[in-house]
Amino acid sequence: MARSMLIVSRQSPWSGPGAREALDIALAGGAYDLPIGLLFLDDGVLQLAPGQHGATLQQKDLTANLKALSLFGVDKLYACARSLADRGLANTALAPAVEILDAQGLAELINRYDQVITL
Amino acid sequence: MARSMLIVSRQSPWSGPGAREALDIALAGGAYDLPIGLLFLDDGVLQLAPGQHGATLQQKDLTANLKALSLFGVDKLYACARSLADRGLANTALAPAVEILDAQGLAELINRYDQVITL
Amino acid sequence: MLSHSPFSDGRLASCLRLLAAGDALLLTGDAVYALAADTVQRQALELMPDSVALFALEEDLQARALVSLPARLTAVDYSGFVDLCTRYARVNSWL
Amino acid sequence: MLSHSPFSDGRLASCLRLLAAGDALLLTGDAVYALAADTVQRQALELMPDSVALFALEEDLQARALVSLPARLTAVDYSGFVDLCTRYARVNSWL
Amino acid sequence: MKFAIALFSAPHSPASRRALRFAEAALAGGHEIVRLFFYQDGVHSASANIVAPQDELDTAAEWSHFIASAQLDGVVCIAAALRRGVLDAREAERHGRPAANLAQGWELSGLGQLHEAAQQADRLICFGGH
Amino acid sequence: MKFAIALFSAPHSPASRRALRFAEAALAGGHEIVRLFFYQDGVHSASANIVAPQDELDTAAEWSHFIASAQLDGVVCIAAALRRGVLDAREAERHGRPAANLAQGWELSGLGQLHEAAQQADRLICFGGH
Repeated sequence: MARSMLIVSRQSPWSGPGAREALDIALAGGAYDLPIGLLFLDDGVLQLAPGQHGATLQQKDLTANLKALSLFGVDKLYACARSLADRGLANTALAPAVEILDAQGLAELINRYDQVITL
Repeated sequence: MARSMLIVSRQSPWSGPGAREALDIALAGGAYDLPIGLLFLDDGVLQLAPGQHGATLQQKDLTANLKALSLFGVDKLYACARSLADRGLANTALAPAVEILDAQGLAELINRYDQVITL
Repeated sequence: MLSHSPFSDGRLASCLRLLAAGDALLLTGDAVYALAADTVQRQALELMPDSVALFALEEDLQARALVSLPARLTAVDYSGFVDLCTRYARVNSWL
Repeated sequence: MLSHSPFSDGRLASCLRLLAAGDALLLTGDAVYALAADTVQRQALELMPDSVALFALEEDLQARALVSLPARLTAVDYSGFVDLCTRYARVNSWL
Repeated sequence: MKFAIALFSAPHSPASRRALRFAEAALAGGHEIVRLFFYQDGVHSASANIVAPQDELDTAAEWSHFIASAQLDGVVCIAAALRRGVLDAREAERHGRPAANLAQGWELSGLGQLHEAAQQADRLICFGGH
Repeated sequence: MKFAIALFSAPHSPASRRALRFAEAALAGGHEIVRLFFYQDGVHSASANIVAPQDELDTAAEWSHFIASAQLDGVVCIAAALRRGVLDAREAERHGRPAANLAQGWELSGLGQLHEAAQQADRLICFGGH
C-alpha cells in the first residue's frame, strides 16, 4: 500500500514562492494518486482568505493552484483553528473549504500519516 | 563632514553568514574612517555571549571579527537591554564590552545617526 | 519600514519599541497583515501614540484584500513611498 | 526537529502545541537556544509532559557554550540523531 | 533502514551542513539512502559556482564529493532550480542562458522524484531553515 | 534628492520587486540614484541564470534592463556573490568555476562601494526580507 504524506504549509501566499512550492508537492503527489493530506498552519492559513488578487503585485495568486487540488485528488484539507483566530480569520468563509482542527486534532492528524513535510 | 551610519545586527552568530556580513559592513566603514555605530539587537546580542566556539560546527566563530572592530576604529558598540534579558544574558559579562540601552536609549541612538542599516 | 508577517516573527514588536515621537511606520509586504481586524497586532498599531504616523503600501493592501482599515492609516503608492523617504531624515528598513 | 531561534520566531510555540504523548523533540541549530537558563522558552520546555522526550544536537550545544542544561535533556551526536529517526515512526522537521 | 533526505536550504545555511553530516552518519550506521532531493533554496547546495571563503567549510563542494564517492542518487527539483538560477547544460541551452552551473553528480528532475523516494524509504528526513 | 538603494533579497522575494519599483518611482519623481548595491541574498537578483516561470515576473531580468536603460551604477558585493555562486568572467576563471553568471550591467566590487554611495546620497534605502 502506498505511504501517505501530510504536507504542512506554513508560508503566507505573498512572501515568495514558498506557499506555491508547498502546494506543488501536494499536486505532484495527487498526480501519482498518492494519499496526500494538506494542513494549513500558522501564516499558511492566509492562503485561504477570500478575495485576494495578486495582479497588483504582478504575481499570480494561488487560487488556481488551490482549486487544482481537488482535480488532482487532494481533498484532505485541514487548517489550524488557533492560526486562523490569531489572524482574525476565525469567522471568515475560507476557500477551498477545509476541516478546522484544534491542537489535539492536529496532533492526531499528524500521527495518521506515514510521512510529514513541513515548509 | 562624513555621514554617520548605525548598523543594527539582529542575527544570531550561528544562523548562517548574516551576522558576519553585518560586521563586515561595520569593518569596511571603519577602514574608511567613517563614523560607524553598531547596535546588537534581538538575536544579534547572542554574538556577545562568552565562551562560544565554532570548531564543533566547522565554522569560524565571530570572536576575531568582533575584536577587529576596535582595531578598525569602530568603538561605538551598543546592545539592547530587553534583547539580553529575553535571552537570559542580563547578568552575563559580554565580549566585547558594549553600552546597554533601554527602549528610550535605543530610539535616541537611532536618531543620532544619519543612516541606518538593520540586518 | 517593515515587510515581514507580524504573526510569525518578532520584528513588529521589536520595531514598535524603537519608535519615537515624530517617527513614521510604513508597512509593506506581509507586514500589512498587522492591519487585519480582530488581531493583537492591529490593536498594538492602534495604541501607538498619535505622534507616530502610520502608512502602508497600497498594492500590498489590495493583494491581500484587507478592509476595515484604521482611520489613522494612509495608503501610499510608490510615488508616495519615495516622497515619504524624502520627508523623514532617515529610513530604517527592518529586513 | 526544530532548527530556528526560539526568540525571533513562532516555530517553537507552534511546534510545542502539536506534540503528543510518546513524541520526542530534537533541538538543532539555533533552536538549542531554547535551553538557555532564565528564559521563557526554557520554562516552556521544562513544562512539557514527561511523556515527551527532549533531545539536542551536541555540537550545537557546544558551539553556543550552553550549560546548566535541563535534567530531562539527552544530547546526541549525528549517530544518535540517525538512531532517533529509526526509533520514531515519522520525523517532522520544522523548516 | 532506508532514508530519503530532502534539503531546503542554501549551502551557507547550517541546515545544509547538518543534512550532509546526517547523511554521512546514516551510511556509516549501515543504513541506505534511497535518494537526496534538493528543493527550494536547497538547489543552491548543488551549485558548482559557490566559492566558499577560505576559512569556511565549502558545503556545496562537500555535497558533490559525497554523492560521487557514495554513488548516491542526487536529484534537484528542476522548477525550483530554474527559478533560482541553477541550470544544467540542457536547461542553460534551452533558455539561452550563459552558463550551466549545476555541480557534478546532480540531476535536474521533477517533484515526482521526491514522492518516489518517499515511497521507497522507511523515513523521509527534511532539513531546512537555518 | 540623491538616493542610494541597497537590496538584500533574492529576485523571487517580493522585496526585490519592491526595490525595483521604488527605484523606478524615484527616477520618475526627478530624483537621482547614486548607486544600487546588492548584498547578501540580493546578489541572486543580479544572476543571469534565473529562469522565471512564464506566468511570473522575471525580476532579475527587469533589474538588468532597468540599470542598462537608466544607465545606473549597479554594484554587487563580491564576497557575498562568491559565497552564493554569482560570478563574473574574471572570478569564474580565477576560481576555476564552469560558468560566469553575473547579469549584464552589474559589477562585482567591495563593501567600500556601499559606504561611498551612502556618503554621496541624501538617503540610504534598504530592501530585504520578504
